[in-house]
Amino acid sequence: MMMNRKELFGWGLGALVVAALAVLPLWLQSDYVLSLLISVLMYSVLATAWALFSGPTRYVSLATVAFFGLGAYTTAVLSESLPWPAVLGVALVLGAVLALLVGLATLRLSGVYFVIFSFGLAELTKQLVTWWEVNITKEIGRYVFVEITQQHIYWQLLALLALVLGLRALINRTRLGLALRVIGEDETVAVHVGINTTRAKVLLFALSAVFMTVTGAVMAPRWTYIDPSIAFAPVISFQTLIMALLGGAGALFGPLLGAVPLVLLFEYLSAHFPNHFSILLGLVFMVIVYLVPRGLASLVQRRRSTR
Amino acid sequence: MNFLDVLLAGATLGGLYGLVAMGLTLQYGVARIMNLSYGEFLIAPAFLAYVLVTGLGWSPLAVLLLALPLGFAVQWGVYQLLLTPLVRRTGAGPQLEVDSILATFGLLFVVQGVMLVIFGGNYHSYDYLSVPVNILGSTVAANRLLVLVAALVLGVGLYLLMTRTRMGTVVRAVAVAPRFAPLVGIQVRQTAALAFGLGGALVACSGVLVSMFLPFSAAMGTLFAMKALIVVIMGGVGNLMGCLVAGLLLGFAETLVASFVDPGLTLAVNYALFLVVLLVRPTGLFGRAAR
Amino acid sequence: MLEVRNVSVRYGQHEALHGVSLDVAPGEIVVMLGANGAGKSSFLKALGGMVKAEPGARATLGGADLMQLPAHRIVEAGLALVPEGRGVFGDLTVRENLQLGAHPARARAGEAQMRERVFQLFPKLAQRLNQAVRTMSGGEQQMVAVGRALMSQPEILLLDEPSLGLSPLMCKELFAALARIRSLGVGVLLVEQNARQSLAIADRGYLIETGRLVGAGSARDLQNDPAVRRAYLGAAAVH
Amino acid sequence: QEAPKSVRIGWAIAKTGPNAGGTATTVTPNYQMWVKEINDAGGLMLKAHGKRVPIEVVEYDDRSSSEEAVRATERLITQDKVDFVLPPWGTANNLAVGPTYEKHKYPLLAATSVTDKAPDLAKRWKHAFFFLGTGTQYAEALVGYLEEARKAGKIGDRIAMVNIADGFGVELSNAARKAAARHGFTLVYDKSYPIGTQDMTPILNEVKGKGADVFVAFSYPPDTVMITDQARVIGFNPKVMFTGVGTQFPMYKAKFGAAAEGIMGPGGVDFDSPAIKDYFARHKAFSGQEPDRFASTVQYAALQVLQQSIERVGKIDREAVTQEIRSGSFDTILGPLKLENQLFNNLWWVGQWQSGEFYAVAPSNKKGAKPAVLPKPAWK
Amino acid sequence: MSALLELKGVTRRFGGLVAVNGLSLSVQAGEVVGLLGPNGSGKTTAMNLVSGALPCNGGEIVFDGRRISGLASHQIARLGVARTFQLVRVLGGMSCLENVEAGLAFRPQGLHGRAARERAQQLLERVGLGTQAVLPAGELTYIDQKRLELARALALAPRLLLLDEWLAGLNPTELQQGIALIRSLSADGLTLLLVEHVMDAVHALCTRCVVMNAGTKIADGPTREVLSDPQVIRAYLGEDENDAQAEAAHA
Ligand SMILES: Nc1ncnc2c1ncn2[C@@H]1O[C@H](COP(=O)(O)OP(=O)(O)OP(=O)(O)O)[C@@H](O)[C@H]1O
Ligand SMILES: Nc1ncnc2c1ncn2[C@@H]1O[C@H](COP(=O)(O)OP(=O)(O)OP(=O)(O)O)[C@@H](O)[C@H]1O
Ligand SMILES: [Mg+2]
Ligand SMILES: [Mg+2]
Repeated sequence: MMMNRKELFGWGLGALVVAALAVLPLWLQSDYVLSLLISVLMYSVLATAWALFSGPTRYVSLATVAFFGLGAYTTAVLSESLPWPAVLGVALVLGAVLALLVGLATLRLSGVYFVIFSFGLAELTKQLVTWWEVNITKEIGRYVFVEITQQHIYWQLLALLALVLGLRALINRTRLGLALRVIGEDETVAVHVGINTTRAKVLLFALSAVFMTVTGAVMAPRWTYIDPSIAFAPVISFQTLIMALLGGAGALFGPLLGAVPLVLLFEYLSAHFPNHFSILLGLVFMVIVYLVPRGLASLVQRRRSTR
Repeated sequence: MNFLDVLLAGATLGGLYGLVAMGLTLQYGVARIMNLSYGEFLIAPAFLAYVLVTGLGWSPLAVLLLALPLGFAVQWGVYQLLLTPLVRRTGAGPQLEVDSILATFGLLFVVQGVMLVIFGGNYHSYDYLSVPVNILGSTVAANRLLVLVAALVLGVGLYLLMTRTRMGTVVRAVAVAPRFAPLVGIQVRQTAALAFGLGGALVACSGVLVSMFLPFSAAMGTLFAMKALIVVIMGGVGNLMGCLVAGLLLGFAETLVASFVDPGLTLAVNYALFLVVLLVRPTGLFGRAAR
Repeated sequence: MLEVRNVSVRYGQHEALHGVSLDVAPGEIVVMLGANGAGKSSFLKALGGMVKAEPGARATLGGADLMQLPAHRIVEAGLALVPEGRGVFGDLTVRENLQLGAHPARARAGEAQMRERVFQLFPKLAQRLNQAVRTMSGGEQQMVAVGRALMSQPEILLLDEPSLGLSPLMCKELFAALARIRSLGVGVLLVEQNARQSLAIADRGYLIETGRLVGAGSARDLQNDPAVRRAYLGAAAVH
Repeated sequence: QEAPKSVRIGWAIAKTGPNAGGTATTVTPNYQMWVKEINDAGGLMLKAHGKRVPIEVVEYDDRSSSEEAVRATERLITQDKVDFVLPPWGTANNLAVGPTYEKHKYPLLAATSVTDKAPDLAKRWKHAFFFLGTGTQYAEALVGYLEEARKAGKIGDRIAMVNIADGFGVELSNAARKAAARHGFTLVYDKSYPIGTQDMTPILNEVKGKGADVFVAFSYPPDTVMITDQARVIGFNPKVMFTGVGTQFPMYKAKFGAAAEGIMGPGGVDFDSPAIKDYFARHKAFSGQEPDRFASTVQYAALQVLQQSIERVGKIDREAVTQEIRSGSFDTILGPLKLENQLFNNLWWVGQWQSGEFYAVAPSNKKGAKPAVLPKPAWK
Repeated sequence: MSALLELKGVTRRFGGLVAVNGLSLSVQAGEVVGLLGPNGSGKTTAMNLVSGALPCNGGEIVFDGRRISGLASHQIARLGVARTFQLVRVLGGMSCLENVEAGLAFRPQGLHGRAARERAQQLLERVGLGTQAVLPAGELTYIDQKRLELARALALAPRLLLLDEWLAGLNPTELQQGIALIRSLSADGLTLLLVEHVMDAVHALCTRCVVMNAGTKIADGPTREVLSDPQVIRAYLGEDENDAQAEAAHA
């Protein structure tokens, strides 16, 4: 495939930014800023991975935390017995397998039915893990004591982000990207132009899920203690979705435009207005919805197109 | 444990699930607003009941009389003030789904935040009609029975209203094709606001009823909203009978599992049942085409 | 009497209709001819309240100015529209669609009678009362759309390509029915590509091109006008 | 060396989310009251500087999320540079922030976390202190008490037990299971139920049919209330009824009043102690609500430990303060308090509602313990 | 010579309604066959069965010697069967070019990138949309959307093209253009099965017609013969114009 100069420039710039971000913690002294960056990165990866599938196909998924939690649990169970890369590898495989199963099961669902199905699925996963821990292992919480520092987590998340963004950019250029957009517009048309919608959807769903799972695995060491309510907290799914939608799930950098400011906003509000956090957050949300109709990405695009 | 016990417990619990979901199915089914703040509007009337009952000595049934119109008015206002701009802007197209999710998500936080400021994060509970009622040798709490009765009456009544009357048909017409409804003289915005308000009245009603026997806190709204979503989708969007049937099914499943298998699996079985229903019927028990 | 003056419609930058004026009297069939994209549908939609006309437009019917009315009041004032693409309530049944057609207060009184008329016109509908309209064939849905509009007992009936998708037999029956509807004193404004058949039953006609009225006349004159024959009646008609 | 303008104390607790309920009952009022009392007295006495220095608070909302709790703690320590950090509510969150405290060598005074891992964790984390005991301690105390009752011929040897499928419930039921076996009791029912269960009737009906004299529920506040309520409705009245967190809450008292008579739960207070009476009065006056009768007193006592340690060291020297907490003896509302291996063991394990108050009944040999009412009287 | 498309006793039910009832027909390569019938007689359903949008309840469909009933739509499309829809379905949020590129990309030896763009432009020009290439498809008029749909179908380089009332709603001038376009497609060797109610078009295009009524085939043969079959006239075409008017006058 040929790349024109502009695209080459884009890739080059992207690589540069990633490199700059990668050396940041070496120079950065504050643990706190680092941990804030970790949060930013975590949601950036999750939202971008979410949009990888849901952006073009418009299937809104609330299953994010099912995969994220699966990853976290993989770490919790295996981190003492396997080397770290192997743990991530296992998480990746598990995520892919679960996603393939789910993807194949949900093919007939669309619209809000898919949304709530995916939510139910995450809750079911949580319930089953809970039951298993309570009745089989007889320990509900698990401790993760591994030698992974914050910096490692940061680098790993950054790598994931670079990967998922690069992958999304690549897919957009390929036939698969076109197929997904056609599916998003009209699935009947999609099959009649010869698109194997099942394969495209399941493939992308699995790809997106793999990123979520690995993110969960990478994040687990930050908490030491993991139980199903922590690892499978539905709020993670909702925040991911809100960030992607607010930023604009259709654009490559849309999810980032949602995730970065929102994580910072959460942080700012909970730090400065701990007792009125909810109210202010809600108001900010509503203001954004009313003033920025098509996601933050549209603002940037509009600016660009009027220039 | 005898079978009638299981049946009664399942029915009261299922009635609760169904009742809690009815308002949402109207709101989403007709006004096409995925109201994520739904649960907060269940908890707020519960607090109202708490204050009036423990503070002023009202009877919760009297609170109900106040909460119904109030719930209607509040949600009607929410639709008119907050949601119509979105409906206008998006022309009720697919973007409305996204915008309404975001806006009601914001509203959720605002309402919850206000309740937290006023009532704190504590659990609240009071005692009302917590007396045994004997039915063919099985006992059930009067307040829970009341919920079942309310669910049956409201569910069946509204279902008949929606399917057997002209007004019901009008409401459903707005639900299926808001763009074309004016062609037959239907005022879309008013009808949608009406349905939204009606949903508000229903959720207020369930909030007051729930406060009679479930301890609640300001943070608990989302739990109810999520449960309601499951029931709405399982029953088929916009279908009140679906709500009732799905609620009862979940209630029975939960009680059966708790009695005969393992109470630890109740919620797992509930979700599994929900997923299986969707896999077999992708638009819910009573649903028509997905949109 | 429907008197329309100076209707313009704009989609963003693009003005699709420029100051169109025309009249439809009770008991007459008026046909509107024009190439695709000429703005016929936009005109009907503006009258029916589905798109907003530019300021300055007027459309009086029985003393009311339709342009000042909110969309849902227009049908109450006596104007019914069968829009392009039918606009039926797909998830509702045939019965419910017809019932909704009679939703305006003006239509309540004679509802049962009107229903019988519609069934005479489209017997298929009587057989399929409980079928969801979404699951019907294209032509069947067209019948529902026309039937629903009739149910509101309009003074003026606007039809946007009602014969689209109807079989030749149904098409003939539809035009015959329109002739009968006219005899009830209803004014019919018809947008049709099937110029031959529509001019055959019409009283008058208008020609529209790129958003402007460019001609008008009695149906007979139009039928015989060579330019019209060439553009709208086609070579096939000249044998 | 110049005296600091203030002692900065930070906390990141759940003001929203699922943990907000527990936090609002047990944690927030105590933190706030403690600060207010100290500041009203002019501040903490720092001997090294020879003056009282007021407390300045930095507070965050962790939104009931471990990730937020960890980050907020990091922010308090590294950005706000607070002198001490007070932990969030609940076992899971205390464990989640543990490593951060340890890394920065800040003392962690965990007063709302119950875990059998506490002794191990205390070895791993030199700066962590566990005030609320281990699951085994509660279970042993309860079963030990039951054994006495059995010996006295008051109850049989059948126990029915349920627990919530969450940290607290699982820890305690695991411990109770072992304790029951050790003391020769039979568990005729032993099941867990998930968080969010909205009806306890099936479980209670089932348990009722098992003919157990003892019913133990390691439950959370909403289910504790539901279990009590529904047991009353179906007329299930075991000789011993023990319910979990929430039994000790003021809300429970308000709702059940006299009907609670004879119900047991973890915790309890010695109402004959003037210090406790005084604490209750102050708490009520300060926050408008009574404290809970389980972790609240311990929470407050832990704060007293911190206060006294700082004042004894006389300056902001965390290492010294930590050392003092580890080895000192303190005078608290619970009486003299001394930690052993970073653990506080001298707790009330079992309490019981008796004529409108939740008295401590076990350990029965501890000063201030009330004799338990057995069997539980009929429902009112 | 064997048929390119063959339906053998194909049946499709919706609940109690048998929409297509034991339908058998064949289309030879290069033919233009009209599928006619009253409204609701099952034509669109038959098209849906061929294109795989609906599964058959009975019978089998053979395309180019290969059984395609039971295959998924996308497989059938890739074998060389393209279609348009009675109610147009364009990808409203995408440009005309992208709509056609969607057709080009997923056929065997699909095109992507620059080659696809060029080919798409050619196809748009062929259906008369050359100047609207960059417009979002949702903004086209109904008729232009139909054209776009045809271009998208052609992009698949099909051997059999199914057109469902593609000529409906055209005025005579446009109709003539449309007929000419379809003729040229046929001349290029494309086989066509078209559902049409516009008799002028049927006369002009179809060498052979199949007429359905209530799900069954009632006539099959050369166009002129079929259209003068009394059964077809009674069910589908109606009596002569004057008779119809006379009837209306009576009523
Ligand atoms: N929603 C819309 N947005 C933008 N432009 C539109 C829209 N609807 C119609 N147009 C434009 O307005 C013009 C007139 O369209 P209209 O549908 O009224 O024509 P018409 O005469 O009914 O054509 P047809 O015979 O194709 O139905 C066309 O150029 C069309 O592209
Ligand atoms: N999904 C469905 N559910 C129920 N009935 C259906 C469904 N689809 C089609 N039908 C019925 O099957 C019959 C055949 O429909 P079909 O669309 O094939 O007709 P058609 O011949 O294409 O008619 P037209 O010329 O009006 O387009 C109709 O009576 C229709 O109502
Ligand atoms: Mg038109
Ligand atoms: Mg058809």
